[in-house]
Amino acid sequence: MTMLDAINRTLAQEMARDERVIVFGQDVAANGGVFRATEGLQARFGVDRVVDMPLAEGVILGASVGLAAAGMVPVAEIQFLGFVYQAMHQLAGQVTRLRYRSNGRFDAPITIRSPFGGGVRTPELHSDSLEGQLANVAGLKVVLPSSASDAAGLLATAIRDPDPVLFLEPLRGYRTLRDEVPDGDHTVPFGQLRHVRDGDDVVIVTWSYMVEVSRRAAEVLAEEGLSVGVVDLRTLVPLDLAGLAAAVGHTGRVVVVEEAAQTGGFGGEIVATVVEECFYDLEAPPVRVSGWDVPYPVGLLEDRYVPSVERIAAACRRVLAVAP
Amino acid sequence: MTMLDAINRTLAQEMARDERVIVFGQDVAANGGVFRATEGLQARFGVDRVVDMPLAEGVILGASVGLAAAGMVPVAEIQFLGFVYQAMHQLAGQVTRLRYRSNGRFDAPITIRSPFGGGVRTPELHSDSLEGQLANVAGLKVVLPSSASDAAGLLATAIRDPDPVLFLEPLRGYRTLRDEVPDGDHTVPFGQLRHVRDGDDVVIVTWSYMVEVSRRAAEVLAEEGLSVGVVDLRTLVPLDLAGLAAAVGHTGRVVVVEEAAQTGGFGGEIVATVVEECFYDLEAPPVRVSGWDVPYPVGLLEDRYVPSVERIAAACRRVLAVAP
Amino acid sequence: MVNAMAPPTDDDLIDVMTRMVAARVFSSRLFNLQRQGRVGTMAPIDGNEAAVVGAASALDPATDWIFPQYREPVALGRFGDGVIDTHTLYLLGHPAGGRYPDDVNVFPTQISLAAQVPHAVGFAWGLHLRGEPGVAAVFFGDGASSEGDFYEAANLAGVLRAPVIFLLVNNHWAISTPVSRQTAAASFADKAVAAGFPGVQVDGRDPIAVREVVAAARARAVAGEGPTLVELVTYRLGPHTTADDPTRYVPAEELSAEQARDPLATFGARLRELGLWSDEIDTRVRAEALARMDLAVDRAEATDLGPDAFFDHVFVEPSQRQQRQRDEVLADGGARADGSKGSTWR
Amino acid sequence: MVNAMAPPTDDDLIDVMTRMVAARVFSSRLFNLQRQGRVGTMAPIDGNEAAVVGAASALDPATDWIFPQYREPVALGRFGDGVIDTHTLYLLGHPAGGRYPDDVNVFPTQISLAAQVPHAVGFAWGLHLRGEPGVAAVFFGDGASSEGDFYEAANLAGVLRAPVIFLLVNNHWAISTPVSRQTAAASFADKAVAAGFPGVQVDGRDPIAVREVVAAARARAVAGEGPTLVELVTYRLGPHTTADDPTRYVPAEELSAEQARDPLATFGARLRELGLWSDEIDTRVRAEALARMDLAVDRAEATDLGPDAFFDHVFVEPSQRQQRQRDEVLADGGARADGSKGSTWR
Ligand SMILES: Cc1ncc(C[n+]2csc(CCOP(=O)(O)OP(=O)(O)O)c2C)c(N)n1
Ligand SMILES: Cc1ncc(C[n+]2csc(CCOP(=O)(O)OP(=O)(O)O)c2C)c(N)n1
Ligand SMILES: [Mg+2]
Ligand SMILES: [Mg+2]
Repeated sequence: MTMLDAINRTLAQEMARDERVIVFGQDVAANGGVFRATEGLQARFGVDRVVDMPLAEGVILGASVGLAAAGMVPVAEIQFLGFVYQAMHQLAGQVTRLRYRSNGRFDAPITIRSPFGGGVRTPELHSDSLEGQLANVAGLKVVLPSSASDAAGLLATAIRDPDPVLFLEPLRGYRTLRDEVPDGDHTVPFGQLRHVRDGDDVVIVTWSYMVEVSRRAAEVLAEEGLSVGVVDLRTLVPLDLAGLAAAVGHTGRVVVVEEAAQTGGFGGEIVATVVEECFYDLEAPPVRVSGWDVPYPVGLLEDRYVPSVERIAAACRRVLAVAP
Repeated sequence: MTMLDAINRTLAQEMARDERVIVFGQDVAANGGVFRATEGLQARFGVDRVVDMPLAEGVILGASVGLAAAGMVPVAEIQFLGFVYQAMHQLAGQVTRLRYRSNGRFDAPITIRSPFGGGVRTPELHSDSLEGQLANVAGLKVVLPSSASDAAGLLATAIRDPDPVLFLEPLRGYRTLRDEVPDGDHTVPFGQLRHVRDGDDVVIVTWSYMVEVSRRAAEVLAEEGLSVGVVDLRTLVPLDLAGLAAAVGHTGRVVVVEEAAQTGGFGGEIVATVVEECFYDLEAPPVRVSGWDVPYPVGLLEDRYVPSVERIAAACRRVLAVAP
Repeated sequence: MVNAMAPPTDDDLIDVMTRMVAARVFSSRLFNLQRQGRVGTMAPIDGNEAAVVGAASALDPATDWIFPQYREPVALGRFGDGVIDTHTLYLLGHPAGGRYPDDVNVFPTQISLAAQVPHAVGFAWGLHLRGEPGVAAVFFGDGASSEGDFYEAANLAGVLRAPVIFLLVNNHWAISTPVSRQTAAASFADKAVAAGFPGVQVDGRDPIAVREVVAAARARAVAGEGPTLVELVTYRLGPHTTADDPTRYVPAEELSAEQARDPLATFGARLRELGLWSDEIDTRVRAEALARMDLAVDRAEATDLGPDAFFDHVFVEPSQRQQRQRDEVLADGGARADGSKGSTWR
Repeated sequence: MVNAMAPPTDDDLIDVMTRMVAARVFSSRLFNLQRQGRVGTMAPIDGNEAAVVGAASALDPATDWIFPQYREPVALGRFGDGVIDTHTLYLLGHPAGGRYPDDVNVFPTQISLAAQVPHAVGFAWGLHLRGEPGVAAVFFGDGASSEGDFYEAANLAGVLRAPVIFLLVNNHWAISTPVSRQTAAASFADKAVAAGFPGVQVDGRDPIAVREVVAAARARAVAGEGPTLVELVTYRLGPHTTADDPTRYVPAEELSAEQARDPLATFGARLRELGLWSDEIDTRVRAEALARMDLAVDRAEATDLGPDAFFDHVFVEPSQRQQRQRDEVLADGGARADGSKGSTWR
């Protein structure tokens, strides 16, 4: 099934499993969400559990804090990640600090779903990759599936998790990423990366839709006789330190790929972590492939902004050209 | 003079130099700012140019966009950096994109001053170091002086700069950092780091108040016979790539110090940049010293959160213990 | 409300109707171009024409400034013939689409809801500080009115008595969210009470009623009496955007009742009664609008675009890193994202 | 407003006065402790006692919840004797200061202005969904009312008809910013118009008037009739906080006129007239409050604190990296920031 269907099905399953789960956001009810991720939920679970909110991201996340403290399990939708900025004070100052501020009195089992990422010609602010900025917000788990199966399993884990989880859905992958999703109670733990493709010469470390683009780059390189691994981090927080060290240790060469602007993006964190965890395994300096240091561009320019198969492949060749 | 006096004097000088400069924020007028950074400005420049705003950070930065487009030179104050979250949509979505969105029609000569950083027992959210998150916002220059002289020179540059500048003032340094400030038209260019202390064994790369703590750590280590350099980046965006490579190249060993939480902080960017710029000069893996991955803590715990002389010195010793 | 503007002449009435028809034609044509994959997602104007054209007709394009949301630009021709060219570039996804001609007092299209409201207030404040004569007029929707940005900006405008007009277009929907889920306030005009200045509700389907109310608001602003909130009440007759399927949520009876009140039809009928409009005029105006739209598309598609254009206007002086990145883009020539799709346009 | 609560008995009146006096005593003592460096920055309550105690007296501590800003906790003893212990820990900078006892329905102190308002609305919504009987009552200042959070939350509460009471304490100042620069609205109560529910202004210096208005608001909320905004009008008689110098901006005549209306004095005089208060009672109440405050300080200073406590409640299960960091803190033992200063306290 598609990633979108996987998300929709998981939301329904979790709502059926736990009656404290409440889904709300902009246009999630009758409209089923602008991408149909919440399609059919209001009809099935009623107007009290699937709720269209007034158009204000701040109070969507702000109300989550109160709902959680009152014993509900909020699953909030931010229609596009770029508009989480409107709610940044509630996300970074409140949602992520409810347990901390109350010294453990209140749980914050809040899931925030939001689509993001480029490649589909949106107007501005709809495509921005903000995960690097948000991963620095202590108290927030940052989860980014790259397959339908992971979307289902990670979303179930997110909703059941007692802590705030930002669950980021790649716009480009909603209908294009398709794979089998296990039936029944399928969960995927946080903090365990996924080996998407094995390879001995270089490993690409990435997440979300860039996993797909990197996989294609690895295939292109395979035709040139190069053995390229692809690792999907799945969750940036918590980060799978041991898994990352093992993956990079295996090849000694690593390319880190992300969509966000380079400066201050999470790619820097990955390189720094790699250097900390396995400096002596490195046979070449790690290379980052990312967006440029500009705001996410308008439609006609985005193909030159989002990392492409060609740029990723070129980076791998560059890393491989370095003598050990 | 103190850093606070340097800031106050520079604001007055720039207001006198350019009548388009307007200073506004919370409590900046009669009260002269809660730290007295804007003391005396309203009396001297009048009620139209030094303005107390209603208590809403969003519209403080949002109005800056309109003021700039109308030909003014806004100098906005956010009373504490933690409350810039309330205005994040205007900062990251609007202020930093005015020129970009208008394809060059409107300049955005907006300076946003804000105190931040720990060590003075504030309530929560007053001490948070958010520069790593904000440096990933393309279109924003991020400037962090660590001396009175730099505060004066960098602030003058910021106000005259045609682009948005986030000017971050270390709470702990307002009255404790004192040094001579040149008379007359004193500016310090962006993108040029400062060698605070020369050293041949290891270099500490840092910014803002951590420069002072690192300097003390270097002095402690000097007593042990170790030669430790300290470099103040001054501006994270633009970053002095060449200066950084030269400084690290000289010692081959580097410790990066910042106050923010480790994961996703700007320290990761620095390590990644160092690795990109001078991997083969490295004699040991770079080490980060930072806050922990928790929200900035309450007063009784902050001394165990903010990097200390001891932790920085220990990190330097660790880096030096590695055989080349 | 005082009569702040001379009653409309016949020419004024014809001009308003002409612009309303042109707006609909532009919008419909762009809608079809989106369907053909030649422009990106767009938000049709159907139902808002009278509100936008009527409001613009009360403003002075030489001194006043308009801060649009995203639905209005097709109807802002009074502020400059080039508006439609820029808007077409915007929908193409060309960076020049954010820059109206230098003599056109229109701010770039805003997609982040209500974010333009504080800009308008700041701009009005700046006009006042610089002793310039104009006013700032900011359009935003019933949905956008729920954002903190609107309230914060209105509150500031009240304190500063800034020369700004808040043009709240209540078209009854924010995508699929009806006004009943948007607010419990008795009216959107009432929200002005919270900021301490007048709020007026006007039939946004009647461009002349709108013109009068906005003219009065403008007169207040110019006289230093401060802001006004004008709620322009109308109904969204089309989908939210080309990506929307309103049959999922708009009650069919409600829509057909509203279609009978289509401002184009009702105002057109009025002008016909006055002998100012006819089938011939209508046909000619539509043909001219279509030709103008085609010209805008041709111009837009012919507008140059460097592969590295996104570096042009981030900073005045690019950073060292941006410079390197730019070199990489230029060296790279034509690398495309994942090879799976080209430009939307064509 | 209907009379939603029985008129206060003599005992009620004495209880209210007792809590008002205790609040002032707690606050003054904490102020002095800050001056001695034993607690951190604090915001004295002087002038707000009647507003806070009066409002709390209309609520049911067993079912209702209070969402405070930062100035109220010294006056919330009705919600639990332990409130002052927690608040003292808060001012000491101890993490336990964010956790009121489990049987005390008070949310942690909020320092990010107005951020608690959406929490209260979400909480009230949750109470309703879970079929629980209480209401949420949220305190915030005239300054905080300018934040988008307040308006967005009020608007949502109106749409949901959530059982919430907005307690806007207008003490005429937000640090140095007077209400005249905060809003042009005719009153703060008027801001409720924007959200479609009643707004009431009440003399916040008269605890019984406050009690009646809040009781009526509570009755509405419980009856499912939705929210009420109550503007509690009073005047800040002290500095904003221990870090503030109000002589820079508070007009001296204004302050002395207001001092004559000090709620402690005026309500005290009323009770004396009724024979319910006397110098002896006053002395005893003050002495008891002082003793209670000293106990709170002793308890707070004796409260354990691990060097790694900040890792306790970020995530339920710490991440691998947090675990390593925690180990480093524990291995490190007692490393202090820059060695230049110890704890504020002592
Ligand atoms: C801050 C923000 N949140 C969400 C969106 C997504 N969105 C785009 S249009 C829209 C509805 C807007 O409704 P309204 O303001 O009434 O304007 P209308 O479309 O009716 O003209 C939404 C939710 C957005 N663009 N910006
Ligand atoms: C979001 C935010 N912005 C700024 C501040 C700094 N600040 C603390 S108190 C205060 C004034 C608050 O005034 P008001 O809401 O009237 O409450 P009062 O202090 O009068 O009780 C300000 C500006 C803050 N704490 N939070
Ligand atoms: Mg609408
Ligand atoms: Mg106040």
